[in-house]
Amino acid sequence: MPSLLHSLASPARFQRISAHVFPWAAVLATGLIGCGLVWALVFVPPDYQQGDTVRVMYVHVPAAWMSMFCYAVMAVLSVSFLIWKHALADLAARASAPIGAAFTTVALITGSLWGKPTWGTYWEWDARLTSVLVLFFLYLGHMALSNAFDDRERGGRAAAILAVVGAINLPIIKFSVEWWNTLHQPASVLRMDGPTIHSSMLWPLLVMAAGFTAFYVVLLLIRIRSELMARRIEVLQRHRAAEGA
Amino acid sequence: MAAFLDMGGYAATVWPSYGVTAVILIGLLVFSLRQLAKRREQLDALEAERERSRNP
Amino acid sequence: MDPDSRNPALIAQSLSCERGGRHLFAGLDFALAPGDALVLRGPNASGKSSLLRVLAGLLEPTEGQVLWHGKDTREDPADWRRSLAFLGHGTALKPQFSVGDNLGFWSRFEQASRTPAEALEAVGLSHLADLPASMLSAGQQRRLALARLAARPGGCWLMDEPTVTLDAASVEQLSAMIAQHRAEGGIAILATHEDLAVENAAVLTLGVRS
Amino acid sequence: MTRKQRRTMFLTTGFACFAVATVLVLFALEDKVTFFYSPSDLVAEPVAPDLRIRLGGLVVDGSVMKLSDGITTTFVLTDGAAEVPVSYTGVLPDLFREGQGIIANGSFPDAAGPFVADEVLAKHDENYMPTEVADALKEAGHWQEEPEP
Amino acid sequence: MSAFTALVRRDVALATRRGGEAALTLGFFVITIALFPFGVGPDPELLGRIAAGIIWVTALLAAIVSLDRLFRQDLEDGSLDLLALSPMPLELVVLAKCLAHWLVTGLPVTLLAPVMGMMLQLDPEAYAPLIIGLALGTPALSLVGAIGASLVLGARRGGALIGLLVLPLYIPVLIFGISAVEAALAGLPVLPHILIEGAVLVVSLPLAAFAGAGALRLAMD
Repeated sequence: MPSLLHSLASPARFQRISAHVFPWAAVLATGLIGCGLVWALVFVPPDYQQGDTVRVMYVHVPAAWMSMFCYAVMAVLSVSFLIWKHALADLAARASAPIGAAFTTVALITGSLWGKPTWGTYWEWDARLTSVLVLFFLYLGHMALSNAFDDRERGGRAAAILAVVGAINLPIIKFSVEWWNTLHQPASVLRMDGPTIHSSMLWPLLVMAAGFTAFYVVLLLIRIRSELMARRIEVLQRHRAAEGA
Repeated sequence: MAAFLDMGGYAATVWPSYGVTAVILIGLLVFSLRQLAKRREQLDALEAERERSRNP
Repeated sequence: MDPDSRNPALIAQSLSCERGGRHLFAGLDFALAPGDALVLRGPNASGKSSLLRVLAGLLEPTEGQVLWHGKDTREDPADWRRSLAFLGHGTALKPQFSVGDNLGFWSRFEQASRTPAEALEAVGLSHLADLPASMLSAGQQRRLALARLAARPGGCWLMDEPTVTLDAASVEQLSAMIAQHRAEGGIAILATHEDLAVENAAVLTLGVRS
Repeated sequence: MTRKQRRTMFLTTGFACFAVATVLVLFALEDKVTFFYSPSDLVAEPVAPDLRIRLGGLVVDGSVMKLSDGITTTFVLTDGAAEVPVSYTGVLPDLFREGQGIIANGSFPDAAGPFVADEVLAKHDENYMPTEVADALKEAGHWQEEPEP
Repeated sequence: MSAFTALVRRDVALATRRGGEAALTLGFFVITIALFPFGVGPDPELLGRIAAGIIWVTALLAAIVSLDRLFRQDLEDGSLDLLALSPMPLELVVLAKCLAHWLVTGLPVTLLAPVMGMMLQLDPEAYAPLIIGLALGTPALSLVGAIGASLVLGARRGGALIGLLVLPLYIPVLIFGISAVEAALAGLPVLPHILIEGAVLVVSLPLAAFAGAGALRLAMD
């Protein structure tokens, strides 16, 4: 693992791999999300209870999954940055945070819109909703902390510690609906006894989720490249400042 | 078509959800691309400057 | 003394340090026996402070290791930390406390072998023990910080610019303190610009790039 | 103590703390941290008048009645063992129907009267399926009402 | 005397000197609570219902105001280097400083809570769960706060940043502290909430020790 990460950690290597992966990810993201949209909006039958509101699920659930997935990725990257000091892990974690924050925002807003007609309220302070809100704040804290230092590396390491500490929130989000008697329904897809969604509704959901994942990869590659440039810019600016002195 | 847009009476729930998702995700994509372009420009300028100062 | 016949207590092996993408020093080797002193010289930002912090264990060296009585000070730091007295840029004093309380805390915390009164005596501050530390001049505060080292004889003193803000008389007092420390079998490593009289000290000059 | 030993000690203490915390949480959940009261809870131990509580249960089939003012609804909530009459004035969520699990926020104005709710939330289950599938399941007799926790 | 107790005693002495944190924090706690009857009106029934919430949220804010100085002074005057070089692990140094912070903020807040409860017409049933909850919760506030305080060392606008980092992590402490009181008022068992509050405290111990020590090493680097 460390050696693989090390070999990936060189910027030149990353650029090469990213150049190969990027077009595929972009095609996959467009294709899957396109298919998923048509499927979810046109072909999926209305739910026996919720009718057409169930279509919100096709953006809400993948976004909610991605919000947690993105944080898990950040936590793993942060651990590897703290232990093995891969510079690229820092850049990737930094690049992930705004994406995760965006997915969390989507999950919160669409969930709220969905909650009004079904539950009868936009917001309820139950364990699931509250823990996802905490996740959103953690993303904001991570972004603020990683940019709060004059030295980028310092900020990256402080933010990495925060990301690892905040990872304790992930199991709380996942199991909040099982442990507490919440308004939010229990898990439908990722559960021990198999999904409780009918296959005609499950497949488009999985297609959408795959599309969101590909979209995440696209965004991540763009943002890592951007972070690499920002770092290089800082190095060159320091050189110039040193020469000017 | 009208029935499709009506979403079984839930147009006010379904369409804003998809709209918000699109705005946020595409917004982040556009923002990231523009940031990348801006940084590339800045970096090119700095690299060019460095070249010039190396071989005057 | 013949260096081979002595038993070195502190050994630095091929120490390298990189800060903010800049190489400060690389491949430093030295060995110090009880009673030895090492003076670090070099221009500003040449890595004197960083070397002291690496030796103390506050900074991770990029390469190399520091041995104290044969034990790696990073792997097994307990003995090293018990014998180490560090004086950094800060004086580690709390202005709210009296001179005596300031020294008293560090003596208890670092389990010093000399009493605070003896240590204050060594730096000539006994008469001020009950004054608030905020009333001391910069030079007196520095001497109070040195008293913390005086309370812990026999080990290894790491001193970063100990003479800053000291007047001539105090500098002389410091060099006597160091001499006595060495006579008792202590090691002193200090970074300094000025010519503090340290007899028979090895000199390591940093920042000279080949 | 070497670095390795220290690390092992730290990891052990850390894990021990997490284990203790897990045990505490499991003990706590044994007693069930209730988000809402069930009708049986209220029968077992009536709450004080005017104390705001959450009441959860299934809407009893055939109990829903619209009053003549057009916006007040009365219905009966059950958890299978006990029943509580509820009255609510306001717009009901779309998922509100007979047999549905709901949560009502409100209080008992007097000990004898019905539970007066000022907010009714529908708690839907984790099952999603098209209407035809649901009908087919009901027809085949595989349908199971979700037992209310 | 061991290094641990020496450090705790020094920090407590520093905070309780004239002009130290302890008095300021307590003053902040009492005055903020005294503002509420003016803010929401002196209706005893309304105050009684939100009293526990007011006391908890104010205790949380009181913990935050004093956090910024938890490590900053030691970093600036060079004490932190010496604390890190003691044979005692840095993790224990963090815990000692948290204990001192709790002794001068959390403990007095817990002891003052019944008085504040009387001021706010708190229901008699609520005193026990409120105080037990605070006794378990305020140490967790100091511990989790130490993570934030150590992470922002050296940051621009560090003081403002602490709130953003620490407040979300305080939510569980607050939720279970309050739910214990609510349960007591509703006549439900209080113990589960107290147990979970205890679990939060137990988890925050290693979390604060490791994350705090890591962040301090980073700050001294």
